[in-house]
Amino acid sequence: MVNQANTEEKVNAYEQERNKEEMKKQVISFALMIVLTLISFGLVASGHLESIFAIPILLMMAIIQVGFQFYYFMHLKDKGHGMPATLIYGGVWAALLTLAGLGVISWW
Amino acid sequence: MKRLLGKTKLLFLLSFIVLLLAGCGQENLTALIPKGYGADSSFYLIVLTTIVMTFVFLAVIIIYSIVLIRFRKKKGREDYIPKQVEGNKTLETVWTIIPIILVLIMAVPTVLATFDLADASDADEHINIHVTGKQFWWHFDYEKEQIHTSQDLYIPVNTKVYLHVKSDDVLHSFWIPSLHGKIDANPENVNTIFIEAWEEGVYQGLCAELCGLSHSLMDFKVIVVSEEDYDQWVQDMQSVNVDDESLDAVAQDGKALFEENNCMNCHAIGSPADYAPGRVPVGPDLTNFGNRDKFAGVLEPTKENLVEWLINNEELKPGNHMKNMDLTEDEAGKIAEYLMQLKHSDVTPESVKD
Amino acid sequence: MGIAATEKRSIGAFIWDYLTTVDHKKIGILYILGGGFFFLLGGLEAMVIRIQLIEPNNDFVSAQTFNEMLTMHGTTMIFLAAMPIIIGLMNVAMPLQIGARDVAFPFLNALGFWLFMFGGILLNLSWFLGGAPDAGWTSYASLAMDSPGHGVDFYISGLQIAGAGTLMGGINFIATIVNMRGPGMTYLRMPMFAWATLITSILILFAFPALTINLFLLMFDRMFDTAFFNVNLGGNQVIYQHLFWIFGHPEVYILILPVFGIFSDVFSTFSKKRLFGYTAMVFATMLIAFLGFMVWAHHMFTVGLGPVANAIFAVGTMAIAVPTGIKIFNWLATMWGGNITINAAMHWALGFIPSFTIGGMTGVMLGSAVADYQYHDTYFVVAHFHYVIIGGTVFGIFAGLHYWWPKMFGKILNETLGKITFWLFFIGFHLTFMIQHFLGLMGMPRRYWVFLEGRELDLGNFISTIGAFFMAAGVIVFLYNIIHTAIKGEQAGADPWDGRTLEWSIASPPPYYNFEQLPLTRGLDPLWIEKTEGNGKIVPGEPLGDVHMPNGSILPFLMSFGFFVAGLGFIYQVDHWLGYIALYGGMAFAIGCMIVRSLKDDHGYYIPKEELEEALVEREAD
Amino acid sequence: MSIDHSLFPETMPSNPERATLEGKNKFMGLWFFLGGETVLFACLFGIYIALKNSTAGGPSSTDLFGLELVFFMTVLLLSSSLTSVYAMYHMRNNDFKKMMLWLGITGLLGIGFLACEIYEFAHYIIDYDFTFRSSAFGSAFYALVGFHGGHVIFGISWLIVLMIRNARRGLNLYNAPKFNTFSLYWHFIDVVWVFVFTVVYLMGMVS
Ligand code: HEA
Ligand code: HEA
Ligand code: HEC
Ligand code: CUA
Ligand SMILES: [Cu+2]
Repeated sequence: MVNQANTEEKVNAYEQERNKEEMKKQVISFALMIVLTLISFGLVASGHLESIFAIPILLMMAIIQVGFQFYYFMHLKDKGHGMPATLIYGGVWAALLTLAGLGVISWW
Repeated sequence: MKRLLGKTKLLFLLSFIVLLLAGCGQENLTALIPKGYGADSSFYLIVLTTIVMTFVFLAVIIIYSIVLIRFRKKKGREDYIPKQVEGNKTLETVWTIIPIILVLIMAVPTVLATFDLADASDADEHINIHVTGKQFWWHFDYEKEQIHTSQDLYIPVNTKVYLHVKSDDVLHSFWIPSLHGKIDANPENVNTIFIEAWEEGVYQGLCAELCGLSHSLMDFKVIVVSEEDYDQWVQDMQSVNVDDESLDAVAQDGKALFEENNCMNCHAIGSPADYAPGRVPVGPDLTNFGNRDKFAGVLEPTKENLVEWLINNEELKPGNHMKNMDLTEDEAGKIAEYLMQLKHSDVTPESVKD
Repeated sequence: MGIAATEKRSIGAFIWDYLTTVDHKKIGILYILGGGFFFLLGGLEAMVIRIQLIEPNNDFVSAQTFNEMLTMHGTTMIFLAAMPIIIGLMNVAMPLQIGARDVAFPFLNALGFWLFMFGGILLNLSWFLGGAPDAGWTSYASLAMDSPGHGVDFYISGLQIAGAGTLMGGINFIATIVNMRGPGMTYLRMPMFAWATLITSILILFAFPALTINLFLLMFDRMFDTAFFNVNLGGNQVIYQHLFWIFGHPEVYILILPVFGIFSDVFSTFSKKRLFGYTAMVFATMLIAFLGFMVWAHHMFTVGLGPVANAIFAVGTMAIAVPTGIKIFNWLATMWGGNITINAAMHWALGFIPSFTIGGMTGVMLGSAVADYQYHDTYFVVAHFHYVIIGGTVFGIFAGLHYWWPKMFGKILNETLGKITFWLFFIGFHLTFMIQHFLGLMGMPRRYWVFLEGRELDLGNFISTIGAFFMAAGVIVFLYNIIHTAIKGEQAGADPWDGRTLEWSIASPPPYYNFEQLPLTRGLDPLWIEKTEGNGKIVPGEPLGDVHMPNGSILPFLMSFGFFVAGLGFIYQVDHWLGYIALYGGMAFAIGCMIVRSLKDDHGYYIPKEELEEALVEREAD
Repeated sequence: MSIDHSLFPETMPSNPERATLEGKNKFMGLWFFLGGETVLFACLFGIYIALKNSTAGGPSSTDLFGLELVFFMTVLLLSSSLTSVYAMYHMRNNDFKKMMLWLGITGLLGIGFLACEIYEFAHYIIDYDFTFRSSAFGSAFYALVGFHGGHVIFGISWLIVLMIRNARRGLNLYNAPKFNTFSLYWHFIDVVWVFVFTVVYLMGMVS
């Protein structure tokens, strides 16, 4: 474990370039997120689909969108994010169980 | 070491003696002498798991004792440094696999029994009783027979009886240890179980979920009678005639007082014409009150107790919802007399006990 | 700052020091003190319960008082005694064990403690302000909503505040372990107690939010007439039960996993052996935590969830026996072939094995759903959980206290008195709770204010009460032991137990910066490795340099006080406008403290290299 | 090492928010907190799903919800997520002014979102007489959406304090982690909103 500031790495031209690259990806993810949102809202607004089909699709859209948030906006894909990812997935796991408990079992 | 073994031995001896002394508890109350289908299913699993667990405990205790005897620090080798063992694959596998097997031995019968007890497909063909828990008493509503009772639940022996349990206020839990395990009385839904008693008798029922001050006094009775007696009892209850009573004079006065003091606002003394499905009165139904095994859950049905109840029920059953009726002792006595003469059937807890 | 510790200080300065401390060791001690105080209180409440039940139809206390006693006993013991003491031990030992100079968030750590303390005080104020909560430690919604007065409101506010503190503690520990392990201290070289701390903290992180939400909902239903649990408006109190146990079951593992860690360290130290199957132990701990989230409904078998749910949860529950069994057998194997010293700490550890095994066994029996229809809400359950909690958690706490006392205070607790405590407590414990298994099956539900005469329950209850007195005697001897040790105890060296882990490589009590130089870890049990393969001294893992330390601060105390006042105001806001003043005033004060904290940069300070050098030289001289 | 954490372009580390131990701790701590928040919101979602049909005769989701406003709110919040990404981008390039600018826009978008939400609630309460006392559905709806709104309020306040405090100081290793933790938190609010609009509004409209 390195505890002190790592001052070796500088913001050099290469870094700047990489940051820009990164930013481009993020703008693309944003565009995709908007598209996903539009699809979701459009689906509901059109009122064509049965809820049995609509709900899984809506949930899929939401999950993909959240994936973009986590992996691109919040950098979960970058290195040094192992532990955050572990705990978020732990949280998601506990969350799913909770949802199962309240959403499914309460409907006996 | 000696001391430790000695003490534990003593302890076990002591617990064992206590066990013998206490036996299995009181008949018709204890879960250890099952007298019905549900209680028997549970008991079977209790015994099965206890046996498996005894085996596990012995295994642990034997290793434990050996360790303590052999590897305790001995004179002359205080400085002995043991080998630093990291682990042992085989051993570790063994004590993973064996518990898995033991768990399976317990899990399979558990699952089977769970589904068995939850099967309510034949409910229509049997007696259906709606059970309502209230602070701090129980109400029973016989669906097909169209009768209400409170506190005393009459059922025929060796017959499946379906109970549909709910609560009218807070959570309660309906428990007849000798006949069936608990089922919660929820305010928002009806839980269905069936009971089947194998022996005639009067069984103790209890409330098992903390429900307020008199949670521990929320007892009820299950009176298991022969089929003929049950039919008789149903007939009696269906043909109660409130006005046509062979009451003595004091009781007649009591009856008048009962009406004057608006006891009926909360208590029904049922003529069958009054039957309303699903109706739960504010206070217990007092039909056939004279034959109660206990009243207010835990009190002996004597006149003194009844008078005491009418004058001072808060003392006897804290937090109960019967308001103080401002009766004189004399009035209360008369009402008590009246209530005690409300014997609408010859099938009674007494008759079963004999 | 950074003055030599020998300087004599006034009482005022001493108290101020503890009020403002952000030193994890001092916070640990505060936690243990606070938790210890509440343990006595909870024990006293237990004694009232047992005295009431000494004979049938007893009227030692009224029904109302009894319900208050049993609610406060359970709540106090779990939230204000067991957990805080455990968190205290973690604070004292874990950073030392992983070779860290500090925790990740010293300020938050202090805040966590003060929130717990003020939450606990708030909860207990209810005794003097019109009655304590009376709906059981579970405070199930329908009854809690029905409960008159403010008792349950105190329960909600108190736990909400204390719970927030616990959550902070949990995040702090995870971040500490993830980021601040010393050089060479890989995850798989951490002592079991550090592992247990990590996993327990994760459990806290995922379990406590459910409690937080649940308490919020209950609060809204009670105070603002919302309808979450109000059946007439479509509410559903079974949701409360789910949320409570989604929190509650992981909670019981929060109570037990840390002491599994303590026992692992104690067994290996006093057997002079490496922990057997270390990796398996780590994974077993993880597995227990993982499964622990999937079994909550075993507390709800009788709710009527249907056979599918009951069957799934029954099997899941039993499955936990497997990883727990792995741990039990690994401990036995650790001792096997060892050279076992049976001192006071080891007494507790040895007492734990059979006691906890019995508790675990009855746990598995409870897991058999259909059998649980009989056990549920009877004294069988009471017996089960006291066997695991006392036979596990409380024994573990005593073992940990004996084990780390010299590290905390520089003195060894008296061994003889320790053993007397153990035997009194151990015998009393089995006397009290063994018989309760049978009482339960014989038809004694739990939370019964009185049991009736003539039900053959008299003798069992009598024995149980006698046992409780033995336990009380044991606790009193322990208290005496503390005083005795403080006055006459023998001075302990840095390493009184011939220890194996890093905390034993530094002075007792440790200097406030823990390590002059962060220690280099070369394997599991680093100190032992140096003892057997090196010169017995830990090799430094960094050059000597200035050491950065955080500044103390009174803000955690003040902030918690603000929340305390707000909590009180919240409770009384329904009765009187003064409540609003307290509510908003307290809130504003707490938020003000927060803003001060975030506006005022606090960069901490540096201990100059020279001072550390001096300390090193001094230590060499000893 | 000195206490002055000022950043100069020559010594700027590539990840200023995680360059110091303190920064690393903050970064980890916030992520762990978010793990806990996940469960917290899951509980609220679970309650909402369990109670959404318990309208007790009052208005139901199909009676209440409309799509336009929610869509607008979603766009606001999603954009604010992007703007905070921009802010972090400029932080990594050590461009303090631009970072502050984008943070300011983030805050404004957040306030816009909040205004819409308040308008929405007022609409339900005034026009439909639909409050958190109306039914279990009402309680669950306001609890879930309101808790999210509360997080937005907290986020905005946090942002304001951060911006005021650091307005004159420029970027350094001491405050970079603080900006970064804020931005992570803000993204998380957005994550939750994605599920709110999906589960509450969209799914509430289809069924
Ligand atoms: C420290 C706290 C703690 C711990 C560790 C446990 C551990 C366990 N508990 Fe317990 N429990 C409580 C505290 C705890 N419990 C509390 C407080 C309550 C009551 C709450 C209330 O209602 O107020 C409760 C209630 C409770 C219930 C609900 C009862 C009811 O209300 O009806 C159940 C049901 O399944 C249960 C099961 C278990 C199981 C299976 C374990 C397992 O983890 C045990 C595992 C251990 C072993 C099994 C022993 C060692 C293993 C071996 C030697 C290997 C071989 C074994 C086998 C093959 C079986 N517990
Ligand atoms: C950490 C948890 C913990 C601990 C350690 C204990 C410890 C004890 N408990 Fe506990 N108990 C619970 C957790 C715990 N309990 C919970 C969660 C419940 C459920 C509550 C509910 O149903 O809601 C419960 C319920 C419960 C009941 C059931 C009540 C009922 O259902 O009606 C009983 C009854 O015997 C009991 C007894 C005891 C006893 C005798 C001890 C003894 O071990 C206590 C020993 C300690 C002492 C005796 C203290 C000695 C101190 C002194 C003598 C004071 C000296 C004072 C000064 C110097 C100031 N407990
Ligand atoms: C406010 C409603 C109310 C009124 C009026 C009322 N009671 Fe009750 N009564 C109750 C309730 C509720 C109980 C059940 C108490 C309990 O066991 O918790 C009860 C119980 C009883 C019992 C015991 C019943 C049993 O089944 O064991 C008797 C007898 C009784 N009441 C008699 C009377 C008489 C006589 C009067 C009139 C003088 C009266 N009550 C007026 C509410 C009322
Ligand atoms: Cu009804 Cu307890
Ligand atoms: Cu559990």
